[in-house]
Amino acid sequence: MAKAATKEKTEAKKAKHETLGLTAEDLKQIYATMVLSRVLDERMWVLQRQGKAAFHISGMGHEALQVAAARAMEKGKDFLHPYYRDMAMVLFWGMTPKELLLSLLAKAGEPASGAHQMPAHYGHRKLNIVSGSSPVATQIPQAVGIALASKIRKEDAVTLVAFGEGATSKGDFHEAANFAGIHKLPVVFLCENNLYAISVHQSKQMAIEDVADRAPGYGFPGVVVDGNDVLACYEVMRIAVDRARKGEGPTLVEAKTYRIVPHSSDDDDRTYRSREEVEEWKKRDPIPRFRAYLQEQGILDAQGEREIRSWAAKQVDEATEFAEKAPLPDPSEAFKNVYAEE
Amino acid sequence: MAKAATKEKTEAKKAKHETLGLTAEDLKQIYATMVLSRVLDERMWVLQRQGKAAFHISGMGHEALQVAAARAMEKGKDFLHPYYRDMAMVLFWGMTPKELLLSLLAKAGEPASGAHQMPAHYGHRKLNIVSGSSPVATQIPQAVGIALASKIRKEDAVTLVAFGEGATSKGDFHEAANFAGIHKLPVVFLCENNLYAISVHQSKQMAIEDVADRAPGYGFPGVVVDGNDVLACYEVMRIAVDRARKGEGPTLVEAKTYRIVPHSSDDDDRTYRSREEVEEWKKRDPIPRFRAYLQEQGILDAQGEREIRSWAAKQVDEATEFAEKAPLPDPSEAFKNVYAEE
Amino acid sequence: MAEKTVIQAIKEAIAEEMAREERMVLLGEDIGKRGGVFRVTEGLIDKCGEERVIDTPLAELGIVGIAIGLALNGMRPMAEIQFADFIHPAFDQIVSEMARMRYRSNGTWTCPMVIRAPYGGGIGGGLYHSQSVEAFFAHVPGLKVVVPGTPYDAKGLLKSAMRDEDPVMYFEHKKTYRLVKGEVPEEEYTVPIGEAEVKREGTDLTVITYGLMLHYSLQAAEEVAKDGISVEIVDLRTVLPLDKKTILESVGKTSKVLIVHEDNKTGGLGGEVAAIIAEEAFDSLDAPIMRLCGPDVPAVPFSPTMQEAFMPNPEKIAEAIRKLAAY
Amino acid sequence: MAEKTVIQAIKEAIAEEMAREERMVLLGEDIGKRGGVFRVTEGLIDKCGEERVIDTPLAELGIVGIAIGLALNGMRPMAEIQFADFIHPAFDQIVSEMARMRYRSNGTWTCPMVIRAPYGGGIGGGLYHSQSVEAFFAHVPGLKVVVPGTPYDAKGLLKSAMRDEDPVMYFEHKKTYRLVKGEVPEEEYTVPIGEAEVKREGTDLTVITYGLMLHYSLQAAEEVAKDGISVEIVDLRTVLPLDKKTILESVGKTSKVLIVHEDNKTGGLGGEVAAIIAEEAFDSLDAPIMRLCGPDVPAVPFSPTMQEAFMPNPEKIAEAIRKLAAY
Ligand SMILES: Cc1ncc(C[n+]2csc(CCOP(=O)(O)OP(=O)(O)O)c2C)c(N)n1
Ligand SMILES: Cc1ncc(C[n+]2csc(CCOP(=O)(O)OP(=O)(O)O)c2C)c(N)n1
Ligand SMILES: [Mg+2]
Ligand SMILES: [Mg+2]
Repeated sequence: MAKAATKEKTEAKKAKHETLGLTAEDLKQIYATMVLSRVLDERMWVLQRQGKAAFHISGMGHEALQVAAARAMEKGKDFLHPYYRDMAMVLFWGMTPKELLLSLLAKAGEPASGAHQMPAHYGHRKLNIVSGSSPVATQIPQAVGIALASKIRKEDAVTLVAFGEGATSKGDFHEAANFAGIHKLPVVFLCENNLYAISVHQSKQMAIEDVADRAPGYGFPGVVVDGNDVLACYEVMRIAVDRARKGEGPTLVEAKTYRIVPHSSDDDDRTYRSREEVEEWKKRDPIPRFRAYLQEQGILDAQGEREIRSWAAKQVDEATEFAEKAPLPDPSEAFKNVYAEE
Repeated sequence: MAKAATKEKTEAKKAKHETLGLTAEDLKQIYATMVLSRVLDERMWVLQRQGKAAFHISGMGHEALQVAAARAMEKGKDFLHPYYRDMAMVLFWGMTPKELLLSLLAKAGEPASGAHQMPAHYGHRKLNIVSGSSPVATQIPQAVGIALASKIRKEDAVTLVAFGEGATSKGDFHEAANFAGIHKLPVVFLCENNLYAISVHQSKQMAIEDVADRAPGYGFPGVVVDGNDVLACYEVMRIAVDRARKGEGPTLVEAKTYRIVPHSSDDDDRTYRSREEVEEWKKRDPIPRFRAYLQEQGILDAQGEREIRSWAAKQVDEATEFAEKAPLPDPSEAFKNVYAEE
Repeated sequence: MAEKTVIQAIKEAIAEEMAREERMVLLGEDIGKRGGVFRVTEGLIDKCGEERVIDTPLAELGIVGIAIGLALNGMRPMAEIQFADFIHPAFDQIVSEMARMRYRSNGTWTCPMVIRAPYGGGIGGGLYHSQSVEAFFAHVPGLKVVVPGTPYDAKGLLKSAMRDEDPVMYFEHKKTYRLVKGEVPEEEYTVPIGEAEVKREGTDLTVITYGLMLHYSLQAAEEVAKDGISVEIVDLRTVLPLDKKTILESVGKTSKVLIVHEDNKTGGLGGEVAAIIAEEAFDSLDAPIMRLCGPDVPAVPFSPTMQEAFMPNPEKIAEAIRKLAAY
Repeated sequence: MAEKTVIQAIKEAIAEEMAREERMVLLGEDIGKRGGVFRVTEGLIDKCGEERVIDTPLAELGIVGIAIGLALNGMRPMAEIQFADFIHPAFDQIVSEMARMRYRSNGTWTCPMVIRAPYGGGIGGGLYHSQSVEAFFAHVPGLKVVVPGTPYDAKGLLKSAMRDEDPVMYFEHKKTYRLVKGEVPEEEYTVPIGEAEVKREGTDLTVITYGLMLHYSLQAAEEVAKDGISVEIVDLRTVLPLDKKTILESVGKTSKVLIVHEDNKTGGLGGEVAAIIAEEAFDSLDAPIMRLCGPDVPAVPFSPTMQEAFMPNPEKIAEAIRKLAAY
């Protein structure tokens, strides 16, 4: 008893990130990626408004959970099957602003699809980031299959699949989760619950508060986490990834968050949500929130913040210039890669 | 306190069926339908083995829950969207052995489909029994739509949809249950869990013990009941139907049962389940079990049993003769009813 | 008569039918407050209420399955699929269930309902917001499949679809929404399902087409007219059932046929149309039946250079016409 | 060489490939202990283990989606769909995902995998156990679609399918399973995907067909040979991509074509084949291109009288041949 109490006390003195085994350097990298993603995202909106990009779909507001999730995985070994909001996630895994801006501007050399697909349809063979499509939720059974292959070959790779709460209404989610549960597959289901599927509020998508409550029906745990709290997200993701890696099966992680911008550059969110609601959520923006923690912990001072900001700006500026200059794909590319070249 | 105790005592003296508001006559009708279904089912196996019927798929073992469910609904007002095992259910709702044998023998005038479909693809317009198909689980969203129509028109009809536990693996189940939960629709989901989807044991279909555990994920109750106990089934179905009728939303009723015969006349169940297991379940056959209750309650004596048996045999004999003599459909029927006749 | 766009015509048709027929119910993603991502159902939720304009979860199988149930129980549902590309999850409910309900129940249960979906490329939609899907459904007996090209036809056919006793697939080309304008009468009218229309008379050859390609073909016809080539243009409007009579009459008149569609060539509608002509008007033919279609690649690529390479356009059509005329 | 049935040939192909290629994994309903409802995978679970022969839940979308994932992560999955009629829930995963993976990722991610499904009528399967589905998939660039008719082709094509770098749909006609016998070599061989074969030489007219109808057409050809009509029979074997060369050569030789398939006529494969001929061999043609196909009703009815009315058979084919020969 006495011992336990002592231990608790020692732990209590430790900062949250220390109990999670994260160093100050780790935190800075996480923070920098969140900032980079935000700056890049803002640039993309600008390029879209300037008419240089046909379409943009944004991850703004989702950065904390995305970077936390990416950080909890093992790059080079694990698999990511992300969805269109996951820019911060793929950035953390090694996709570059240049690559992402090539994609935004539909330029040749864009690694996900050679500009066949819209931007934000991530994919990167070398980084084990699986090619995504537009039809919502289709990636979920595929991720389960990827995890099954790892299990069959007795490799300890974990697969992370991300999707919005809207995607959980689809049969794809159900059939995938069910199978993963049966075979205790090394997969983590990450639901980025931002309350809306385009304009449809959660209350019209499901009769429950927490998507995580569906997990018991598939025989594995479901966890709810504040998606705007990067360390909380890292903590639950770590546990989920460890479980998966140890062969204990899947976890459904539901990260509650909000997109602080319209669904996409084609959307006008004023038709379906109040400005007050949006403003309320902007106050919970994960980036300032994490910055406050870093400052409090003495990890980031004003100088450090300036450095990160200017590093991000520089990267994005250079990438913009690069991507704007890059050529569009040759029209003949439209006719390739239908089948393996003989 | 004293009062409550007295009331309880009075209740305790009542027989189970009395507490459920069922009379001796009700029970006899229920029992007679179970017997009729069994006798008819046995005849169908014989006709199939004689080469007179191309195919038979049986409800043997499921009779209790089916008749109980049908009894809990209101004929003529409510809707049934059954599946291929539900012979006892549709018999109780008014389909006749003649009709069902016409269907078995693919004869003209078969009311479900005019012999376009295989037998056991129930349907009867006048009885509000909706036309079923072979693709498993497709009826579930349709039943939800039927219930939605009732709700929109402010009618208090309830829709009952039945399916095996295998069907719950499909997206159709998920999308339907989710929608029904959101709109609190007057629908009862009846899962006849007989442990197998053809040869696939429940343990390879889901990682959980009870399908009913999925209901909370859709925001409505799930109830497990012994599917071979007709009164227990009636009780939970009654509650579910009342809830639905009062506008309180759906219920998922999971009735645990077993098919004591192969999946269909094309199946050989010896490849995937032990004879011991089958024998074990035959001991729990709902028909002798209910008979024992009726005898215990003095509702059915040997004479009464004989009467019911000979009534059933007579009905089935007459229907067999009738159906055997009936003509096959005219070949030209193959070309009708593709579109409304102009 | 007023000039209206295709999208206005569709909006009017829906609004008028919702007012006329109280059994009508709309279901789809974002069709409520948002008024649909293309604003086709704008304002209807306020006018008709949440019970008749239902914002569904993101679940196309469910949308169609539930709509079938509504139809079985006496309502007249119209389901919107946000983009035709996303209709595939509902394929089973459409093909196995909706299309066969009448047949499988020997006419006792029926599915009078409409599924609407915006389709087609040339709008920067990329692989998954550009697909033409009509050929899949034109192979399904029990369905009717409508692909209007003009505002007049869009309104008249949608009204017919909503009043039909059988299920109708209604595909509207996104690029025509605001691009194509035309006269739409104020007074009530319908356009019958199953009737093609000669949209331009001509004598040298027939172009058979529908949807956006109708307009590109009309432009191409004007272009080649300068070279003295007289093109007749048949707008199919309905692709199931096909209007053989109008097709064969035109072929009888011109003896040469070019079929134009945006959908992938192989297995597309053009095959069926060509087969009908090769079977039933063989003796009238003076030249090979030619097809100008989307190429056999999975879908319209996103990048403008590749999209351009994919899409048939007036220039490509004019070139094909010249080639055929010279045969 | 030994005489084998189609089903034996398929069983052998799978068993041999499972032994040869350890990346191969089978998924499907009842394929484990039950050995599949048609016993195609009988004994394999014992030989290869539960990890490579996976009894799935009843969920076709999931089966295909998971198989795609296996393929993405280096395995060679083969999914069995119990009946082709039940493939529709997986339509989206097949059309939007599997078929496009290579194209959409610019060749970086691929789906080498096979989906097998027994199809076809004439076996008392009724509306939902008789469907021909090949035309839906023959309209999907990125897929290969194989429909073998003989034991030799069944084995050789299945082996090619399993070794292909692209996704292959493999449809086997249930009625041929035990009905059709033929020589199958003991030694290893494959039949290339994309090559049709002239199964009978003739000079008066060409019948183009595949699957069960190949055999009915061969019977019909024997029948009409008695009247001195010499029929050439082209077995397509692969319906996507079509082997234009073999088709056009035969038409060049005989100048008359009858296309026979069991699938519904409208929108079926026959349309595409006719269109190719009408476009590329027009000058060789001496007669209308005729089609004898399943009628345009939703599916094969259950009752034997109506099934008979639906199915093309040797008599109906012989009659069509005589009509064409007399043209
Ligand atoms: C199958 C399918 N149906 C509809 C769409 C159109 N659509 C794109 S995103 C979206 C909403 C997705 O919501 P959610 O899953 O919650 O993700 P979020 O955008 O909120 O992050 C819809 C309806 C689609 N892409 N795919
Ligand atoms: C979509 C679909 N896939 C496969 C089948 C073949 N099939 C018919 S019944 C069945 C098993 C159904 O199991 P369950 O739902 O548990 O019902 P039960 O037969 O046990 O009553 C299967 C796989 C089918 N009819 N439909
Ligand atoms: Mg969302
Ligand atoms: Mg079962």
